[in-house]
Amino acid sequence: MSEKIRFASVWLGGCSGCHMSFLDLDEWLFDLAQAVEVVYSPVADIKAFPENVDVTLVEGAIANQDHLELIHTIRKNSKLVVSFGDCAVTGNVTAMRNPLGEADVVLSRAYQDAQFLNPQIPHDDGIVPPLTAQALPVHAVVPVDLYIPGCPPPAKRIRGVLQALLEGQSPEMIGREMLKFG
Amino acid sequence: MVNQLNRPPSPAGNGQPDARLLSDKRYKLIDATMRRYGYQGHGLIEALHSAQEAFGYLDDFTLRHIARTLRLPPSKVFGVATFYNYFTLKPQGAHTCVVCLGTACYIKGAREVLNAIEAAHQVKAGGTTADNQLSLLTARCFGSCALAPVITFDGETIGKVSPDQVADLIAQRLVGASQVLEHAKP
Amino acid sequence: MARTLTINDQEISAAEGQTLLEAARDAGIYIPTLCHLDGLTDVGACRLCLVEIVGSNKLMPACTTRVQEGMVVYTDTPRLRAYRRQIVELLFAERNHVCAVCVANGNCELQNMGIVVGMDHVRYDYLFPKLGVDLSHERFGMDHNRCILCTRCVRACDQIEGAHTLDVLGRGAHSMIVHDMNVPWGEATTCTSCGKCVMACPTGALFKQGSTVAEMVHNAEKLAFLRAARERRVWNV
Amino acid sequence: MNLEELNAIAHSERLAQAQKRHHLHVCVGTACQALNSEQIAKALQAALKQRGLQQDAAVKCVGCPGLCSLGPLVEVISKEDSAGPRSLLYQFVKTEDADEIVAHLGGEPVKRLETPLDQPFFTRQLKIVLENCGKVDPERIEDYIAVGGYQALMKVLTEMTPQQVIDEITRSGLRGRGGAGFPTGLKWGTVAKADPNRYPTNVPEGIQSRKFVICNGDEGDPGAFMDRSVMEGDPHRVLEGMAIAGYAVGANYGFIYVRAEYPLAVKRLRTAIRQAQRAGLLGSNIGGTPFSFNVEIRLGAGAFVCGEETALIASIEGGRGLPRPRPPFPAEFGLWGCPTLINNVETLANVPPIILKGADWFASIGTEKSKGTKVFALTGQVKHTGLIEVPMGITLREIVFDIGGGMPEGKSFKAVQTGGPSGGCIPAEFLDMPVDYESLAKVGSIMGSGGMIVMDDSTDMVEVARFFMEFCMDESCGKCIPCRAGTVQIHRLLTKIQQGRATERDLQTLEELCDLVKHTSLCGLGQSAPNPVISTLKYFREEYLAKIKREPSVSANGKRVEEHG
Repeated sequence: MSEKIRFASVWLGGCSGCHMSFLDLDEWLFDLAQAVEVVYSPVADIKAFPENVDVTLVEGAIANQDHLELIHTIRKNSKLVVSFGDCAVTGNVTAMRNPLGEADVVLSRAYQDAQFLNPQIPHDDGIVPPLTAQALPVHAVVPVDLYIPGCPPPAKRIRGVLQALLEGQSPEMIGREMLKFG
Repeated sequence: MVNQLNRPPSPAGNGQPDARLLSDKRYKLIDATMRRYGYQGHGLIEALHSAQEAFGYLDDFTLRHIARTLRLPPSKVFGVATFYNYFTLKPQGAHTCVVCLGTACYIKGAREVLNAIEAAHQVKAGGTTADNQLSLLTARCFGSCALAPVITFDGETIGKVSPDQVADLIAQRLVGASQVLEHAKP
Repeated sequence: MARTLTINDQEISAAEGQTLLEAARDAGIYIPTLCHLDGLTDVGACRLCLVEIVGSNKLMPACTTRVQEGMVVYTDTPRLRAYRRQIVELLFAERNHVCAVCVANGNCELQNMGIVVGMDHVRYDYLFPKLGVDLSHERFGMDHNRCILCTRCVRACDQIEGAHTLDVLGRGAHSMIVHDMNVPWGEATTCTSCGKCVMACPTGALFKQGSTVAEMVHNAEKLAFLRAARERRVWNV
Repeated sequence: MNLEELNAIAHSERLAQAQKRHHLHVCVGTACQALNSEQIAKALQAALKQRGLQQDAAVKCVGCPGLCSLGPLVEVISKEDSAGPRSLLYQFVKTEDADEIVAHLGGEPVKRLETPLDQPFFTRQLKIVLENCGKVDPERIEDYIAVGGYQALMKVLTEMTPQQVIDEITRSGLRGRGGAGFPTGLKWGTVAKADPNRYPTNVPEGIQSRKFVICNGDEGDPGAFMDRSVMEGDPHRVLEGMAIAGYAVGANYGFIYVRAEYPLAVKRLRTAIRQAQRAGLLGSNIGGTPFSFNVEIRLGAGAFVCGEETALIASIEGGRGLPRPRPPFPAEFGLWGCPTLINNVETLANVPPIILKGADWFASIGTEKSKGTKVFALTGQVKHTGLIEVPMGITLREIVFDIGGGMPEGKSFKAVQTGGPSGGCIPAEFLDMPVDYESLAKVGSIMGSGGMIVMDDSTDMVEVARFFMEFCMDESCGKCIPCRAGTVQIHRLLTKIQQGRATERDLQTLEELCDLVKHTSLCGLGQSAPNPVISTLKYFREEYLAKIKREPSVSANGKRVEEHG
């Protein structure tokens, strides 16, 4: 059991589409499960991000204080941090708020200006984490070891990366199959 | 062919020149400049210089007039007018203060001088005060580096200014200028 | 008169007056470009087609450099590859390019260039400028967020349509494509609505209204066809 | 006007001047004028009148004698007085001092105003380009003619073939003073040989020439005012140089492209052109020969990039100042598609003396590869700031410490910046290096147009780099991507470093970007924009490192994460 690769995936500022695409790996997920131990993931019910993780796939941009705290823990506890999908790699749709201005402008645009009924900005200390000034790609906050672009990355691309990692090699990120954004 | 080129094109639309062109004598100055270049496109920048000198800034109407007279596409005229720093499309205040941010001035504290003016007169570089009295601009170098840091107020060069006294210096000149105006009134 | 030169250690022959880009393409050698478009004059602005010429200490743009007898050219050295990737990254960081929601997704020269240069992420800070979208024209739209300032639209409008509706406003990082005197496109009186600018655009900055994500196809080759038809009476159909 | 007529004017002007025993030269360059020097000239005039000395002495408004930091300056040149022929220089003169100065003419100097003329600031200089600045009245052509003006033009028109002129310039070893140092004779030869029909041309109606001479007076470097002083102080010499160049390359039309920020230079050049035309020294059949040459002024409008040849041409043509790839070079395909010679103001001002005194004389000054003199605008943290002209090969130490008088009290030398936003910062270890094109390039700077800014130990070098990068970013035309977007990112990284938010990774990104912008930008602006960063990184790296955040990231197995991204 201790031979297995300790594998994590996290869902930050994104739509979970990358995780959906991950699930599109279908029966290969069984092969993966043979090789790795899932120590943290939105598809597993684990509360705290564990220590000594080998590989962490990070979906989504860094968009709020929770993400910010978690990403530093992830970096500290993971040997390999992988930016998983366009939001993690570029900020993508999550970062489309950035040109508008900082958090307060964005919130009032979304919850007041664009609402007809009962406009109000949701807030609940300790429950709704405050937004960061800008939504940022992961590598703008902590060093990242590998990037998997795509919105979402096709299952084939995810498999290409993971398979190489399982074999102890660094995946070749070249060509349309592996690199196309969007 | 040559003759035709050296004549300004006839006015657009109903064939009547715009009333503003006839009533405002300053257009005569701009037209004289354009005539000097045979109403050809290479006179564009000189024409813009004339227009800015005459009006203090370049408005849409004037740019269109220049474009038509020099037979240039409007977008090209607009592109040229916005490429060069010297031209402005916004009306300026009654008085203009320019702070030199050239290297010699910069290392002798021009940034602090600018900050002091911005703070004291409530205006950002490139802008005009709310009462339209003072436009604050920056320049890349007047070539008066020996007097660094240098500002100009309505064309008058003032050298070796300090952040402490510069705001007062300008305030005095603003007051002085308005008193002269008061005086001139009948 | 033919010229003989070597590109990437391959001996090729080219016609006098041909550019390195033309000669290379005739010989089946790919050189990346963004601001070049067949049918328009070259401006040498995007710097992606820079090549190394033995004996010259400067990198030269293939699109504006003419072939010379005995020239020894390298188009794909590690140094050039590194520079090209940096340039493409600079473009992605400069404005708000979101492939996932773009009409040109899958048909975009910038997106493709990302793949060509092997860009898996952008090392520079994204600038996230606040830029507008002009939907005032009844058939077309312009999204400045996706513009890379290649000026292909400006040249197509001037050189092929002859309307010169488009030009560039301001300078440096503040440059923007403008219609007439910076009016909304729909109010630009010089515009003939011919759509050549849309054909010329390498990205999703200029698009046909009503097209949604990944639906946009540009037909840029139509411009070279038009030019050949008009100037040489040749119909390449 | 022919040679005899020219000589007659020179003779009668000299005669008239010789009748005065005292000449009072008042500097009316931009810096002194800003300190009311024109009023001082009027006050001196009034004082002479009051004392009935108009026959004896004359007041002359002259260009900049150089020592701007002591302005307003008045020089009193006396043919004979109690002490024999002598010159006196008065500093910080005020209008109130006029009467006292006049009262002391021929007698004891006004001690409280006197500054020695034998101080190193003057004695270590060698004036060729500036020889008339501070001596002739820039608004009177006769004054220029009296000191030998337009003799060189007459000489080439009557005694030399165009090829002989080019050969003379080539042999002199003169190189372009605008920055890059391209051999001037070679450039002239290329334009002379260029076929004006090789490329399609598009010359506007009314301009009768198929080749052009452009004088580049778009002195855009902040901290540089050499060309301004020459245009203000000795405008006819610029015109004469242009006409000689026109004759040599076969051009009949010239443009002077001047910054709109230099109104005084524009005014004096306009006056000079009018005078030269009236005197028949510009226009048709100059000196009774078949050669015709006209000059027109074009105003810049605030774009640093227009100092670049092809951008300057685009601007004269009435367009946005965008550079284009070279080749073809302007020498073959320039203004309106015609072969065009572009020389900087200082380069052209060197031409008349080379013609008159010969290539050998010029080539005897300077170093093996850099001949003649160079004008510098010495500014920053030195005692004497102003305009200086020194022989090539002089050391930086001599310039800063002898001519400049060293640092102000209590400060110590840190670096000298040459070449403006395109140049680099040179540290103390190279103070004994000779100033010439090759040596400056070797230490990562450039000669540039001649700005020289001295920095003391309190100067923050990262901030200096950031200042120049902000300049280049604002001045980038936006045409090519590396310069347009690269300068923005470099500036951003430098700001990040200044704010203590940068990591070592950022420093690496910065260095890669500088390399990119330097080697892939379209024109000289972009290609040289990273120089201030590269040179400060090279010589003052510890200042960068001191501001860098140590990366805190530690991987799970306890090893520091070194390589990421």
